[in-house]
Amino acid sequence: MNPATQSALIHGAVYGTIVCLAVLTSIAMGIWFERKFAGRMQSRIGPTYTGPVGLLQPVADVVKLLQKEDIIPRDADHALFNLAPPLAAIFSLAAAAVVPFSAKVISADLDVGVVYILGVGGLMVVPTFMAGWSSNNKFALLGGMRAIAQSVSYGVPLVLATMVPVVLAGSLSVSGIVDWQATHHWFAVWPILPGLPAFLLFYLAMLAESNRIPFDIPEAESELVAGITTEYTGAKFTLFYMAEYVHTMVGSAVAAALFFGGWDGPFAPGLHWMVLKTLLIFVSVYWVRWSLVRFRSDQLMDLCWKRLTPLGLGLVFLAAAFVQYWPGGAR
Amino acid sequence: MHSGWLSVFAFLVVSSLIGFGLLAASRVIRVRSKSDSPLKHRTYECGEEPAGLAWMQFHARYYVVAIFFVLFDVEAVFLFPWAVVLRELGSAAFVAAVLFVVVLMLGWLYALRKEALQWQ
Amino acid sequence: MGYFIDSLKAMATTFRQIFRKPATYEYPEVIRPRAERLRASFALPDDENGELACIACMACEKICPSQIIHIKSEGKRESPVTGKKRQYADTFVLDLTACIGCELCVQVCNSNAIYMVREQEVPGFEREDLVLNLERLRANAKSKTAAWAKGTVLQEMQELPKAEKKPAAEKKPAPEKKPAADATAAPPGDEKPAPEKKPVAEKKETPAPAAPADATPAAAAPAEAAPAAEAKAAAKPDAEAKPDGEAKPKEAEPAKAEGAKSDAAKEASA
Amino acid sequence: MNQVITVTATRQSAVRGSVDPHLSIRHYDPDADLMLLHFGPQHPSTHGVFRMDLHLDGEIIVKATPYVGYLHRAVEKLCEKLSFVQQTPIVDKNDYVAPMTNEQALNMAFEKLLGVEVPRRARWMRTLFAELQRIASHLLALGTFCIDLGGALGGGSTAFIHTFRERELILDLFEEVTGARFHYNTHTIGGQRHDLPAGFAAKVNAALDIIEARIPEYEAMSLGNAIFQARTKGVGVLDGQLALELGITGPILRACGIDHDLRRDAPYSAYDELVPKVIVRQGGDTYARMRVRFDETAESIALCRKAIDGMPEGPINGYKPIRQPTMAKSAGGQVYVGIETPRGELGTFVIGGGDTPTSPYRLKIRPPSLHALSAIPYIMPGATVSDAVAILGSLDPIMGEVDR
Repeated sequence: MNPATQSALIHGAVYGTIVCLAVLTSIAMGIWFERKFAGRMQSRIGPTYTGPVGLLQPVADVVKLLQKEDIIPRDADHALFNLAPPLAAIFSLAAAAVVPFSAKVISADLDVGVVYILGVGGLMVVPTFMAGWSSNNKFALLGGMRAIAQSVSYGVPLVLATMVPVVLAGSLSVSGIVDWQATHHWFAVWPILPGLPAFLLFYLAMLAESNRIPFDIPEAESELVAGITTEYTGAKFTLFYMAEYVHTMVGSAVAAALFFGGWDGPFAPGLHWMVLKTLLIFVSVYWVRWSLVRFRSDQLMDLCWKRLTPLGLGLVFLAAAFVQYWPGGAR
Repeated sequence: MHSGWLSVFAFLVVSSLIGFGLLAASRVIRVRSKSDSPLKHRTYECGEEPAGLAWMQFHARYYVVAIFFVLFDVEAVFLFPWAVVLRELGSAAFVAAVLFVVVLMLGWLYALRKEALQWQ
Repeated sequence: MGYFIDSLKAMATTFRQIFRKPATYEYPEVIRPRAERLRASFALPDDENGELACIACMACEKICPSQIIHIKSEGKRESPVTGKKRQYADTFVLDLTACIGCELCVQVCNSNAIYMVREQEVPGFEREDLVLNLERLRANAKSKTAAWAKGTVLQEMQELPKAEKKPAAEKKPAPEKKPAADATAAPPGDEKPAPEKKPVAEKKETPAPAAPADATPAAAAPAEAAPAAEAKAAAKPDAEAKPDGEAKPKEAEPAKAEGAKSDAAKEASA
Repeated sequence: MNQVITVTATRQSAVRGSVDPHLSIRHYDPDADLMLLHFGPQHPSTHGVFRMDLHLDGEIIVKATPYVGYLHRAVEKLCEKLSFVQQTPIVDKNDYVAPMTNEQALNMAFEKLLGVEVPRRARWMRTLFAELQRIASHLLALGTFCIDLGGALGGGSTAFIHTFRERELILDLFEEVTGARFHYNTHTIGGQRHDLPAGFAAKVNAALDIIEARIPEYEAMSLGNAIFQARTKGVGVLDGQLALELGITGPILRACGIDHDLRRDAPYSAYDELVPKVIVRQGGDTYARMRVRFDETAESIALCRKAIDGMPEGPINGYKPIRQPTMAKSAGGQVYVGIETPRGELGTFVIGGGDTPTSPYRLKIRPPSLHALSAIPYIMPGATVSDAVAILGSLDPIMGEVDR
């Protein structure tokens, strides 16, 4: 093992630990905030008992869930059933590896970071369907099938939306894109025509990817009881639950990096700006979540294929045209 | 060049530690039932006796869409390298890509007219 | 596009809620104001002599639709306070776990010996914790706020004006009804409880728009009731005279607030 | 309403045109390839303990079979054993979302049987309560419907809690009058047990003002929202003729474009003086049903205002106050009384007499929800599982009164 390999491994492990723990901690706080926020939106108070103003509620949740008995249905495929939850957690965290939290804090500065993010994000459907199929439960099966239906729908708009910053910055590396924005302008701000719609497109696809309302079709608890997690208890359910939040958080971070200039911002260190932007997007996901009803899976398909896909392609070429023909756009 | 991927590998190891670590933690602290009822391990189907297994032929109604998905993802694979080097290649590359996508979108339009993108 | 705009509208609606006061209470710490008539649990009060008011007439046991009241009495015996012979409820068991809160036991109690209280029982860990026996029911009467309804109050409220009544039963409601009526509204300026005037007093409570719509029913209702009452009053003036004198000053106030509801007052004044 | 309805036993569904619900699933699926999914009784959106057996082809429902009876409590039999005056709190629990309507229907039937005249004030109070109850029930229907569409962890639950919050205002009003929030036992044979407290009119008007002001918010959260409309329009279309054959009444029938409302067509209580505007919509789909309920809420608010402002004076009871269980005796005869509850025609059929004159010989309750559920085999096929939830929610069944 040569020193370069060693240092890369250590770098990845150290920053990986930091990033993972930071993501999990901020999710714990995010869950607390979401519950308070949702409570206020619904004229309720939200959690108050656990700790000051209910701050320890997520901790209580996790401890409670971990204590639960582990029940595996008799008819289930035990191997797949047990493997799916940790896989979901790993895949949802994996995308955070290439997200630059500041100019320095990045676990792995891949030069094809965007492709990596898309690939890992697309992998999420594997544990989801694994869980749905292995539970041998009809609701879970329907959920798993819906998950695939959903992933073939939002996939293309997601790819096209991410392509817009790639075209504009001319780089596939996430930190490269952020660098370009830091020296020029944020893509959500300028060029206004492809930039902002591309962000919205990305946002919608991100909602779909992390199974958030209005696209929480695979788990649709009013229709499919709990969807893919119907048969899961205790720690395994916790992992799915966590994966969902991690996915949203990492998705928000990616959106902040790709469209809102990542760590770029005045007056404060880059890390602060990145965290602030990520949290704002994260919160907005919950704002949307507690305001809307969900689509049906065929409607999502319709929406993605008939409206968002052509829109995404159009945006990519608008961006390309901007790069090509706008005076100063190519620099 | 490869160092990034090594870091990703290390990151994945860390994240799987978290994933499996939670499972291990729960093994330690979770409750174990003293009496085991066979009902507990029955598949949930709204409290009724399940009508057969869920492992059955399932009519997934979106395979045409799935094929389209593959098609468009391949298209994206082509477009990503184009997007990175667009600046260097100039208008010719732009026009070529536009033509490529126009042809693709003609197919999309055909599918749309044939209602292949409908949930069947 | 429609999706987008409508979603923003929905989000604006939810956002507006954030600045509103929460509609919920943190229950054990904050208890919302309880309605005056709220019926939550039961109590057996003492009478004016400090004895249990219940005379074990079994009316409540008979009417209870879910048959949760069980009374046992060992017959009549002399009261240690007054020396008169009366009947006592020696055991009184009310199974709150099966109670449907219909208030019929209160409704039928002629001696106002059972009423409902506004505070719930503390939840228990066993079913027996919610079976109220005589001690707990009497303790409730001391520790908990009584609801408004009492047997005679309800009965009198429901009585038709023309139905004949026993003066003895009539005497009681008056003092009990007073705090109830006072608590919600005690408007100044006593009207004489003449039947024609009462609707006018009622109108104060229902604000201005009530006036035109009110006029016809107000005229119609007493028109039906008054002749009968008058005729009766004329027929047996002696029988009516006595309760009349007692009831009049006490009932003047509630009658005003509750309007034609207090038929006794109407009859008395007629 | 003068048209003659011919009931055909096996009527092809006019809507989906494909499935005859009376044929066995074998007819459509001889190889049993379809997935049989038990939907309920323990399911988040079956509105209680209701079960449908769905035969699914992928996600599409081929045949739906409803099963009722999980909440059977033998109310009718119980009523044959209890005396007349004891039954009001028992039937309270039938339609547990609009309990007062049960009391009203039952007591109106008894009054007709015993020949008791209800004083005018009591009739107006009954009308006021019925309309308040209608607002509360429709608000809850809208809220639970949003939960069905949007999930208990999403916008649906927000809409639900908003409507629930305003429903509480109405329950507060009932609490003011009767002392109970839900199972009131305030109607009695001949009128009401509780008179309105002082200052009640102002409280009613204040609560109605709040609800009226929030109606645009519900609109934005639910019916006015494009996603909501996409989920509901054209889903679960019920043909008006079929609805008549199935005996469906109330908002579901009115959503099919059939102008039928007992409040106007066969006035009872004070509806001869307070004539409601009947809301009718075409389409018969899920959206139309919810829209009818939504518009009826606004109409009921107006009606409540009229009722409370014009509340006449007088006695509240035309019969003896309850003093003992055996006070009411019927010599015999049979009566049927139907009233328009938030869910449709709630009928009570009583035969008096028999061995015990103090209780009915037979009592039959005709719940509107049971008839609404009978539409399921006709309107479910062709819909997806997601739609099934929406359709069921739009029928607004209350299992308490279905199973009794």
